[in-house]
Amino acid sequence: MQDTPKPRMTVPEPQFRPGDVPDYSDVKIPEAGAVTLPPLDVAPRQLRNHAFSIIRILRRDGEAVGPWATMLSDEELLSGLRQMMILRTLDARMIAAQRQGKTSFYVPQLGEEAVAIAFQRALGKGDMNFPTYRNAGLLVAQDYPLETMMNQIFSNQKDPLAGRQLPVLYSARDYGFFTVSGNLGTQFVQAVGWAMAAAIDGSDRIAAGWIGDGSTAESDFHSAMVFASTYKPPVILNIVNNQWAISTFQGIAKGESGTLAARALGFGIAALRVDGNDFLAVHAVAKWAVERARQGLGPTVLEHVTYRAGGHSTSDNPEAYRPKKESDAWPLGDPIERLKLHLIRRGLWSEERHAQARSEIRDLVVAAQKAAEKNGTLLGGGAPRRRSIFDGLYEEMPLHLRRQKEAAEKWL
Amino acid sequence: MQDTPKPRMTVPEPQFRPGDVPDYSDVKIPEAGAVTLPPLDVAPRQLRNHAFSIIRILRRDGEAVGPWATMLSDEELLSGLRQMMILRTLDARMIAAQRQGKTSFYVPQLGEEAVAIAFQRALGKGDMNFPTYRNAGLLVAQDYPLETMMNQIFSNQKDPLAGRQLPVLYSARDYGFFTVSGNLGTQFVQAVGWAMAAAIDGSDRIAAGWIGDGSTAESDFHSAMVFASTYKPPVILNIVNNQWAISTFQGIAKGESGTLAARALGFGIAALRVDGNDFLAVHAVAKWAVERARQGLGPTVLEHVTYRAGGHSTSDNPEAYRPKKESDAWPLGDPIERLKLHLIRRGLWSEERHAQARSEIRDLVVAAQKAAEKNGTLLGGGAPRRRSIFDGLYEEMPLHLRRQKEAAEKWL
Amino acid sequence: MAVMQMSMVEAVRNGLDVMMTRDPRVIVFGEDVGYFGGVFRCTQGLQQKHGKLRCFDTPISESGIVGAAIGMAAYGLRPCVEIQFADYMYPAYDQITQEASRIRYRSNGDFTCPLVIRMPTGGGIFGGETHSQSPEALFTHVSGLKTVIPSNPQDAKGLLIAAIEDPDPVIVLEPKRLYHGPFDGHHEREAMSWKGHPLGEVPEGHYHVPLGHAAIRREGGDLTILTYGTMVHVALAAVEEQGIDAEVIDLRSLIPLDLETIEASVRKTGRCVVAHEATLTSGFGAELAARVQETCFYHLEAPVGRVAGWDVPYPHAQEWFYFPGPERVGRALREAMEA
Amino acid sequence: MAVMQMSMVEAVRNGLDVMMTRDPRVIVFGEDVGYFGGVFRCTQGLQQKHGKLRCFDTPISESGIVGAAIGMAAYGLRPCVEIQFADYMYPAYDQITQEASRIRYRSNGDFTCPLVIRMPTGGGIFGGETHSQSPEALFTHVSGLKTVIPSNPQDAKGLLIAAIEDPDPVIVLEPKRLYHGPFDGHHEREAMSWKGHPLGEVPEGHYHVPLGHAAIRREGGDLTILTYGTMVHVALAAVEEQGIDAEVIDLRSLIPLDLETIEASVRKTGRCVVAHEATLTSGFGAELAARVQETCFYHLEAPVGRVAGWDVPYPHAQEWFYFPGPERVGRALREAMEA
Ligand SMILES: Cc1ncc(C[n+]2csc(CCOP(=O)(O)OP(=O)(O)O)c2C)c(N)n1
Ligand SMILES: Cc1ncc(C[n+]2csc(CCOP(=O)(O)OP(=O)(O)O)c2C)c(N)n1
Ligand SMILES: [Mg+2]
Ligand SMILES: [Mg+2]
Repeated sequence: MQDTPKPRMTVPEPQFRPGDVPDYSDVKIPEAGAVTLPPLDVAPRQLRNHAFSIIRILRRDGEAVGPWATMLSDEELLSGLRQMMILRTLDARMIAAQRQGKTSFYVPQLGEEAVAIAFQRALGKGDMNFPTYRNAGLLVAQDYPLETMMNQIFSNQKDPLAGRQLPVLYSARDYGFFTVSGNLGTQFVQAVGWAMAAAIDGSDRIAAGWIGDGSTAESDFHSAMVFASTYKPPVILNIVNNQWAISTFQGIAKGESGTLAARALGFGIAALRVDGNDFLAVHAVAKWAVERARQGLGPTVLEHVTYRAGGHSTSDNPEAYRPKKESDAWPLGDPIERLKLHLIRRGLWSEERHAQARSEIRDLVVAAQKAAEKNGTLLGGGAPRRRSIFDGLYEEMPLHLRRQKEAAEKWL
Repeated sequence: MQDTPKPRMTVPEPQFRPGDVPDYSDVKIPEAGAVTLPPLDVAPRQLRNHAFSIIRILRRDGEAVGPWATMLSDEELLSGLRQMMILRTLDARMIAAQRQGKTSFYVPQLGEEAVAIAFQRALGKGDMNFPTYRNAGLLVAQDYPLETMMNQIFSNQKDPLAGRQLPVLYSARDYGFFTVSGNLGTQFVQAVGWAMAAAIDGSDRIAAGWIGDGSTAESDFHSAMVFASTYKPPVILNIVNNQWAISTFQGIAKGESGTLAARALGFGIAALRVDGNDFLAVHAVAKWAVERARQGLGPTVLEHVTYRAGGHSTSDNPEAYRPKKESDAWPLGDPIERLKLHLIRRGLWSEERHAQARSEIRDLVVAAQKAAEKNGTLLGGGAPRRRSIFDGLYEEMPLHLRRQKEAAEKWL
Repeated sequence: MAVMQMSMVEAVRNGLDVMMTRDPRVIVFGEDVGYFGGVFRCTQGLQQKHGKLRCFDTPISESGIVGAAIGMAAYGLRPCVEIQFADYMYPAYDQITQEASRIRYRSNGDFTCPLVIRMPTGGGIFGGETHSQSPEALFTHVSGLKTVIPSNPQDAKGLLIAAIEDPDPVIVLEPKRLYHGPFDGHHEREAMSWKGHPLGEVPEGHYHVPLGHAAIRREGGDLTILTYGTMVHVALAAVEEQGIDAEVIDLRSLIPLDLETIEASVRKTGRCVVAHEATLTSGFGAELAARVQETCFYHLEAPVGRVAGWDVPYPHAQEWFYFPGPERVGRALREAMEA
Repeated sequence: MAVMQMSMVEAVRNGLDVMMTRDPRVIVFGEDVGYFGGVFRCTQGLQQKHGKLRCFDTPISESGIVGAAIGMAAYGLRPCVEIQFADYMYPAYDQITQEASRIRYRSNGDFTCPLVIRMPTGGGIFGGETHSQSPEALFTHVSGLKTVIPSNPQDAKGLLIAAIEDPDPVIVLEPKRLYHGPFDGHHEREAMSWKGHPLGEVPEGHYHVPLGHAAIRREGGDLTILTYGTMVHVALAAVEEQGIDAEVIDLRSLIPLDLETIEASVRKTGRCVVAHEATLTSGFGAELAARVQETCFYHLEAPVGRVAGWDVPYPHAQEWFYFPGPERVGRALREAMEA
């Protein structure tokens, strides 16, 4: 076995492994402003360039350039920056809280903050996201109460999900945030179904699906593409390509040629790639896609090119499979730093105000955490009522479950 | 509900329904000879034209033209014609046999004979097909005994599958024909796995997967694309686009833009479309793809554009959902007629020889059927031993099954 | 309410029509269900009557069908989808069992999933291993699902309407061998039609057969038969043939299960046989037998017997050897009586 | 054969290594199993030692993993794949149950499918509803599959090797809560390690624990406990705490099932309790209870009791209320004794 000179299959490998010095200087990143802005009713097949390039607005010097550079007001940009900072702070605190045994698990979005926060600004009231576990930015972008998020993370007695769900698998209908599944990919086609329902209902609402690069390999990615391609409902399908699944780089998910966006293009679906660390660019393409969907011009797939700078979750140690400094070497930079630079350049922000905002935000998050901890933590007492595990599985409890609940009460 | 002027989703409809006069004169079929022959090590992304066009060799007048026109010897062409005629005759007889109650079910390949028969000629001993129920041509192309096929169809005592399987779900390892599944799509990724195994084993064998246009919507189509894209094993993935699933036209599977081959191209996999009713063209692209796989140059997706001229199966009545004469209007013609014309033009064949061959073949098939019927038919007696249903589920029968077998024997 | 003679296909179709007419949120889709009206014709005419956005064809993607339906249910519609054969539900099993069943629970009621999945089930039509399966136990093990299975047109419509109006996901298994007539397992006899059968009389309008209520098809004092779907008719035939005064309970709804009716009957008769077409091991009959012996142990004069499909794939040619017909049920009844 | 102290993770890894070394046909793949060595580290070092074509990472596609493995098995290799958590096997359920299980049967032996699918199972690690499931009953209902579940390092390796050498597809469920030590359900106590546990002594080379043979973990005369996986340790603890002279049977293999050992024990003790972590309804315990009452009815002095997970998704925060710990098992034992 294995005695042929060159095996007729390949197992893709990332360029760098622990111990290597990562160097992405050979990676060609398109210049900011270089990709055209197509008309809303563009024929998907004409987006070939958009599915292979990267739409970018923010130049290295912080200037916003090109045809996509428009749209957000100063207030929105400032609030976006602030929300990204809040999310980053929340992440850091919750990772610490997990280490302290206050919860079992946490998933950070370090380095990817712009994606969900900029995207959400393009949606309207009544629209619905079908998020993954790494899309908390969709809530933070709407100033969802941090304390409530933490109540869920701590599985305490004020946890809106009654302790049932793994931390970060939030649900917030009023915020257009569908209950997050622990199973990868499933929600992608559900988003398509929700959008079909909006169309059937004659409303002008739209749905947004979310999936990770690694999870595009799952079957439901395909169902979503097939249904979106056939019925063309008002849905935006977001692929967050943060380069890594858990320990596997995107070459394992994608093969070593093409792009994930190109897969959608193969289905005749409009597909664009965007610099996911460029707040302005994410928002611009989101707005474009939202407008298409709103007007009934069909689905859009957005591939957000970003980098997962943290561990996959608190259960993960990325240094076991990639160079420690890889995230610094990553050519698209830090989304917070980039927006900050842009705002400073425009005279809307300064290093001082940034430092001040950072400490304010720290206080805000700490205060929320204190409040949440008063309601209890996973192992620190104050958990939701145990017998409640029988409630709300069905609207009406069937007899066999009523009997189990009675039996269980012997242990309370 | 539904009170908006224009709904934001669409449900694709075929151009013609029962009662309409089908007219495909507006469909643009590329001219024979028009598509280039790329080098074996072509980069998949350069096949854009090949994934959207149709490779054709046989001109309307029977002339073989263009860069793909080569390769098959006169004997092979004659034997291919003969095998297509055998398959068509077999189909007709078996449909009749089903009507006579000799079996429960049959699936014809009317109009698609060229696809499997021309393809199989490009494979070698030791290669493996993962066929669907509509690929009997792979067996006929190897002169697999017709009587054995019929024994399976009749579920009689010489049925190699012991009566267990639905008719036409053959299995023939020695003929490189994997056991056919009644569940759509599943075998497509199995073919990729088999090819990976060949590569791991260091052999030079290759695998060929088969799927229908409708079934490309199934999840396993995606798994096959993903695994083929990542590992690039020696596999050929055949999509037989015969325009119809059961009652749904290909727009329901595919949406109304692009091609099925383009889906593979989105995965960075080499993809070509071929005129599935052009025996020479199917063989030429098959040979090209086989050679790539053999040499370790990666997987190829072939979309065979053809038309299902018969019913989906003996359980189907296509007149309920498409015009009766649609198959006549179909622009790619009849594969047998086209090869016949080519052979006549080349002086290798004549109308007289054709008529004679037809009657010889009829006799051959009738003789095989007589022999098979001697072994029994589904309802006519001679079924396989009933108690054998317990055998061969596991190599060794577990105790719980042994007990069931004993209990069952009370009914024998 | 006016009553009409209907086959089970007609009853299903009529139930869908009644609900689509009453409630604009009810949407019907699946493979071949739109223009053509379904391979078993259960949706015939619905697209023509209710429009292409209310009844339509889908790509051949069972996971897509159920996944999309979950999204629609979350939106507020009431999707009622068809899986062409129960044997083809497996690609959708993830969406059914890990998603639909848990949307309400995991979101603590923030979202719900009122969704119906219809699928033809069971054998008896020479369908071989991929057109004959009875996968009910694969649903009953999953918390959060409801599973029903009618044995006649009246129940088929009434259960379907109850399922569509249910706030939670419901699997409706339709025994395909009963679509056109009752079937007692005597395959050698001429096929029967629903015409003239009292349960083929179907009220025309809107009515429910509430989920979780079994029907006693025959009262009896000597033995209780727990069964459902096609096997109800087989059991009734076996009882007559054996001349045993058995009580035949048609469960109709597996989850929720009518424990009270079951227990009352077994406590009365002291003997119990469970019958289904699905393979024996880990079939729903195991759950029934386990429960009955748990709650009625001191009333039992014999072990709870099980008669079921053998533990092999449904064979094509030996279908009638596989099917637990009236002889096999009869033998189980005699064994239970003689024990 | 030399013996080493191993955790269950080490035993699994060692079993894979032994087989990859002996048999070039053995191939290991799955999500994160290659370079990184698996999220539970069961495949650590195998890629380095056996090369990238023998142990590699896959895309996140469980159906692809199993589908490709079926093709490889048909080719003649012996794929042994990992599904990262049993909760994630659902996308592969179609390939497992409709394909792998039936390749031999439907082709009448023309093709076979010697394939092993390993998956961490069960709760106890605060994994919530999607990292805690015990889906064994969803496999035992499927004809053509074998399903095993070790309760200790020695069996983990021995069963794994037997599974890899088996000519048919085998599901190996590895109780993740036992990976690093035995666990008797007393979560409030300090976690134990396999060090010092007699079943943590693992022969270094090649050996089998044959499929279909239960192990009696404790002999006893008063009652039989049928259990497997993590619950074996819970049952042993409960027995000690209750001071009942119970016989504790670790089934190890669910299909094939060691009916003879089960029946001999129940006939001896006259009482039986079945314990598993999976939800109660239609769990494998139903099959056990149904069989025991069928074959041992006249020896039973009390109904066969079942103690199992409640019929709800595995809740995150209330995990220990959900888990059938020694108290709940103890109560079931007392009830069975007092009945
Ligand atoms: C069906 C399923 N398979 C496997 C897993 C385990 N798992 C959780 S996250 C993850 C990696 C996902 O990577 P990606 O989609 O890139 O998302 P990211 O974490 O990078 O945001 C894996 C394999 C799962 N949750 N569900
Ligand atoms: C998983 C699954 N879903 C549905 C079916 C029912 N079915 C059998 S054939 C068929 C149509 C397939 O169409 P296509 O793939 O185009 O193949 P063709 O029959 O045209 O060759 C359908 C829906 C099935 N066999 N398996
Ligand atoms: Mg990722
Ligand atoms: Mg087709």
